Amino acid sequence: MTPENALPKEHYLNHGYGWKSWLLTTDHKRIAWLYLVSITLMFFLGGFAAFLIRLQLLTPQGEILRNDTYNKMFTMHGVVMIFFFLIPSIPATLGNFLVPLMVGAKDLAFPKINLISWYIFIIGALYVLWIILSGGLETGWTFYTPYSTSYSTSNVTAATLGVFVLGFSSILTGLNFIVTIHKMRAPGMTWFRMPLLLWALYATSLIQILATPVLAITMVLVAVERFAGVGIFDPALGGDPILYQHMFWFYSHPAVYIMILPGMGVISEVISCFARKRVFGYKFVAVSSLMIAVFGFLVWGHHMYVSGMSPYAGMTFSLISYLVAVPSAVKTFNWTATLYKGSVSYDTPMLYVLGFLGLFMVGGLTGLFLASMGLDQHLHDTYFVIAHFHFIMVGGAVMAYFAGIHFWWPKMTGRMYPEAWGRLSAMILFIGFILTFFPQFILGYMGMPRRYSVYVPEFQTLNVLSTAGSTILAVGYVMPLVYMLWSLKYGEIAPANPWRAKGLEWEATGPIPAWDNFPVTPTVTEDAYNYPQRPVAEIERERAAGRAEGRMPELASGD
Amino acid sequence: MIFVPQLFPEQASTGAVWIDYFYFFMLALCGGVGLTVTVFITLFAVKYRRRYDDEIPPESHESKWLEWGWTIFPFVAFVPVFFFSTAVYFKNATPPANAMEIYVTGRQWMWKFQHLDGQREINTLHVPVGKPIKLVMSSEDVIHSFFVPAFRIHMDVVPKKTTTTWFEATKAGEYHLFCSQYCGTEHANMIGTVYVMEPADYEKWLAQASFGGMALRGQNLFNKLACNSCHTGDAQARAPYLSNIYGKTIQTDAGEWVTVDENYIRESIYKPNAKIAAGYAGIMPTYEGQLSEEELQTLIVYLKAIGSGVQQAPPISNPQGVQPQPAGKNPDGTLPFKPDSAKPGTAGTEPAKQPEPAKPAPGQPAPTNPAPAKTGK
Amino acid sequence: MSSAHHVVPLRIYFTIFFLLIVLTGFTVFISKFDFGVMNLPVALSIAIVKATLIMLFFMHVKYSSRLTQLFVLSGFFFMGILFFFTFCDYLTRAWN
Amino acid sequence: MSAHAHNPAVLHHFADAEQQKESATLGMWLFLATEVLLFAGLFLVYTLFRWKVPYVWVKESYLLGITLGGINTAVLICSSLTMALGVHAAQEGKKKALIGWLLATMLLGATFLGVKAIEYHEHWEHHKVPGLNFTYTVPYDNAHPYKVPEQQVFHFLYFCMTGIHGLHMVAGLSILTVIAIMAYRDKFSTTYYTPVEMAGLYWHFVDIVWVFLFPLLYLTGNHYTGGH
Repeated sequence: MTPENALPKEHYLNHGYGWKSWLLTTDHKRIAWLYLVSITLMFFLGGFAAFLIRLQLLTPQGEILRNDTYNKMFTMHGVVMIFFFLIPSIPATLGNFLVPLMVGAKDLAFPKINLISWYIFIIGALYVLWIILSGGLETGWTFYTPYSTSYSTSNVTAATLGVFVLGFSSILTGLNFIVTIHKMRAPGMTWFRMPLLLWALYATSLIQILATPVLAITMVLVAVERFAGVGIFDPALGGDPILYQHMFWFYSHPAVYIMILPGMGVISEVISCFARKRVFGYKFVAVSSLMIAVFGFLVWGHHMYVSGMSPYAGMTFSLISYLVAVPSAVKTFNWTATLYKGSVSYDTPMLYVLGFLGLFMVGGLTGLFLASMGLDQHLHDTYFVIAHFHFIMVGGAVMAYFAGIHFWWPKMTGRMYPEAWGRLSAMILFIGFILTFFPQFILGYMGMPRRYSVYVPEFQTLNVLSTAGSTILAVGYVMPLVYMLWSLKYGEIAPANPWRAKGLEWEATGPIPAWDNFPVTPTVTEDAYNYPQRPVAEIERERAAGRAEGRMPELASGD
Repeated sequence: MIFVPQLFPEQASTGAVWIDYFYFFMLALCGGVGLTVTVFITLFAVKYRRRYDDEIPPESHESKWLEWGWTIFPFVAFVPVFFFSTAVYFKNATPPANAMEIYVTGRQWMWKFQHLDGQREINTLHVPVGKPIKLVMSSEDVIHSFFVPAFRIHMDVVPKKTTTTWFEATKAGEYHLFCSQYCGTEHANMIGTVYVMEPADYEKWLAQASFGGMALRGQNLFNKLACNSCHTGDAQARAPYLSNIYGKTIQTDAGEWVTVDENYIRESIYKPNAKIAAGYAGIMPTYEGQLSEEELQTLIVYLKAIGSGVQQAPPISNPQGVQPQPAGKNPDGTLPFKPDSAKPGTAGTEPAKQPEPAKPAPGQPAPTNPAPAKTGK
Repeated sequence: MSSAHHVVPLRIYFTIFFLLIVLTGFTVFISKFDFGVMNLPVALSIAIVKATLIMLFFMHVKYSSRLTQLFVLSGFFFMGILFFFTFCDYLTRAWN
Repeated sequence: MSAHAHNPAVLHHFADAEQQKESATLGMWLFLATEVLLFAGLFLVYTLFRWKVPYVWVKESYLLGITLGGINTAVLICSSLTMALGVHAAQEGKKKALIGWLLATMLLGATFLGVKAIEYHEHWEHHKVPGLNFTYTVPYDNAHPYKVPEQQVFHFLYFCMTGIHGLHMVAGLSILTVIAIMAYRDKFSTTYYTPVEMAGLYWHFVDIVWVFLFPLLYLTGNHYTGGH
């Protein structure tokens, strides 16, 4: 496995030492690391809150947290996981690392802006952490008015401004990606030769650029409204709380596609590598990302069926919500077809992908339940919604993120992680996940509302199951943290292309990219995922020969 | 019970039936699709597993037919599903005309109910089996959401607005009522109980405690606020005559046509100049901030009562002149409408057979939580 | 691409400036009259014409690449979506 | 690699000046698209309330008066012209003209902010600052004074919209200052003047926002004569 026993002399990690070389770097690969470290910390903070929530729900009367502490916990869980983990997760870490490598460029179009966006992120993160530590926030991550504008006594004003600031980090990252993908592609890298991760990130960036500012201005209005006592959203002062919901979901629905689209891109990369096949229906998968991004803007009202919104508007949103499921379904079908007649291995990233396929499908299909106005009458704001959301976000986006981190880890660090541990943690995560979240579908249909710190006794059994699952899940998340850290120092030195994957990022210098990625700008001459294929005629010949000699055609993997 | 968890909620309303049908339809459809794809994934992953390290898979070809097929097919297939789901919604959306109204106020962190007959309850709601109930809801502070899983109904309760939902219970019993829209510290404790009772039990419960009907309280308030000094019905009246106005479509001074419904009445009391009835000057002061949500609801009920073909109370010089009347008694001449408990719709008892009025003196706050009559559980 | 070095003749700048001033005067003048519900559309149409002039000539969109033009439109397109669907709700609601 | 070694203005990760310029232009337009959506939120709130309570909008807008707003509109349009002329001068490599037009633009921008400050002061005097010293306009048509909360919402929106626009103006002035200093230090040439162009795009965009704010905020009540 190891052609060389040492890392190259010069690579991006040892290009400079000392904090300045990291904190003032404009190298996209180092900025990816800055993000990786920050969001990992945030992930475990949000995870800690989630774990406390599950412990509280072990018993109907909740022995652990007081009600308002519980409310602060789920708010922290939501805010941290969504704004500080899921939204930057794949774009800001893997995206930052890979976009220039994949298009064959030396860096993103605006390296300084890239660094600024991390600083905005970290300032927002520290600020929100400070808010949480100094009294907390208990409005829920949705900041629904008029609770947030007039009734909550927690740090809403500060938190909304924190989210406002954070938005610009996301916007700047998206802007950088779009320009890079448009203008910095290496010669020969046409649109339909781009890896699907780039298509996905491009679509994601569109949403980041066009939706985030609406959230930003909404948050400003909430903050100023609290400060000035004026009612844009508070009906007691002449405002309209449903207007808030429109503006909030105009961002926050497309935002779920910010979280899942890059995950879908990662899945396409990994599945084609470990099936050694071009992604089936490449063009459909590519264009479906754009379709999701655009149609994702038209469905926000399905969060508002029971808010008092006009049922006719609800109908429109419902119909489009059904249709927005089509591109996701197309992707799933194509991934499945990619496995057909492939050469499927079960390395860690692929185990995560298989987990993703199952969980994402459940999440997506249950989304159809919620797209229905009739059923939403019953399921709205119940644990069914929680389960659906977590199947997509944790079962989908986080699984994809883990798949991606394991897949590109050799390139990012020059070292391999311990494979056996990787497979074990992937399986533990899958089992823990199902046990945690599947019971919540049933709880939801039985009518357990979300954001309840205490509940009626008949919901207990399923809640106990769910909490039990969450402990398994927690183990599954801590394991990669430990062995990945371990591998940084003790991991085997990775070969330049351990998975024999296709793509410019694997062709960059050696096991770990140099400071400026490509000594000579590469020229692309082939389609993405151009894995070697054996002509059918050759297989037929071998078979015939095999039959003639009376042995089984073992070598041929297809039939 | 603890070891055999309940996995399906009680089905106790007419609307629940259709929602459950659709739910099972979706389970079958999505379950079918999901299982099929899972089987394919597993099959491919196992069958085409990598046999040796240098394995090269055979040539593959893409099929345009397949691609367009599985793009267009779900696209087309979703349309009937959408129509089914929307049909379920609209089937459940409109309350029948004979629905009995109950007024609901949500506030941090309790549910308050006012029955037309005058009963008021907190966190308990008594309703009869087999009678459509229309809930007219509003909130005093933040957004709440009225959620009864057994009835499969769910509607946000919005401050300063009236939203409605309805159900017809099919089974006597006790059912949970949850607030499902996060509303603050005690959100999880904003739980009530709906007692669905056999009509006879319900009648008994009704009789236990009653005051002047809700409309009567509204009338008192109407007089107390001296609304009748302008809404006189004279030729020189400075404001429109309100009798018989509910449900009508009237023209505003801007030339628009509006229907006089709960929200228009609310708006006219809080923002009199928003839509002024044609022919009148915008001289009415606002009552924003002067009325509690429950008081406003009594005014709405009063205007609705005098909208159903009966005469508006004549102006009374002394606004305090009218005292609350016990329900069930036919009021004297100052009250030109029938208390709603006497409506024939209420579970088939005739007004004459109304039991005697309850003990509490008029004007005293609502009796709460009378012992529930025997329930189905 | 030609967009990079396109120099717009000064005459065009002054013409546009003149048009902008005239349109401003016109919108002030016309706002004196009450067209009822048409007040907003009238004022907005004039503003849109002015904004289009500025974008096309002052901001060189007329001479820019298709890609730039596409992104210029996309901002307004998604703004349109925000307005369209929000008003889909408000205009079909029984209450406001 | 070596193709652009002569041109110090081309950053190392770009292949050539053309690519760098196109990237900058596209990036700027994407940023402006973001800005469009940022203001879209405010315009949505504005439109919705105007639709709900048109009478409040007309009567409160009437209170703003159009003189100062009108002057400011003219000032901004002039500044757009001078900015466009500045970019033109940069394209032709006329350093003095460029600095001159930039200074003229900044002067006009500062004038705008000054007039805005006078207006804000007037609103303060008239007790029209929401949250700080707001007094409701008493009778519209009758002798019964009462509160219409949307009155305050109008002025709140007015301050939000013009305030955020004003912040953009301040940012624009800072950018122009930097550009002017760069021009003074001979950073630009006929082949490299991208920063001037980008600053111009930004400035024109801020102008466009005002083109909408002026009729929406000031002219809405211009036909109002005080009667019903």
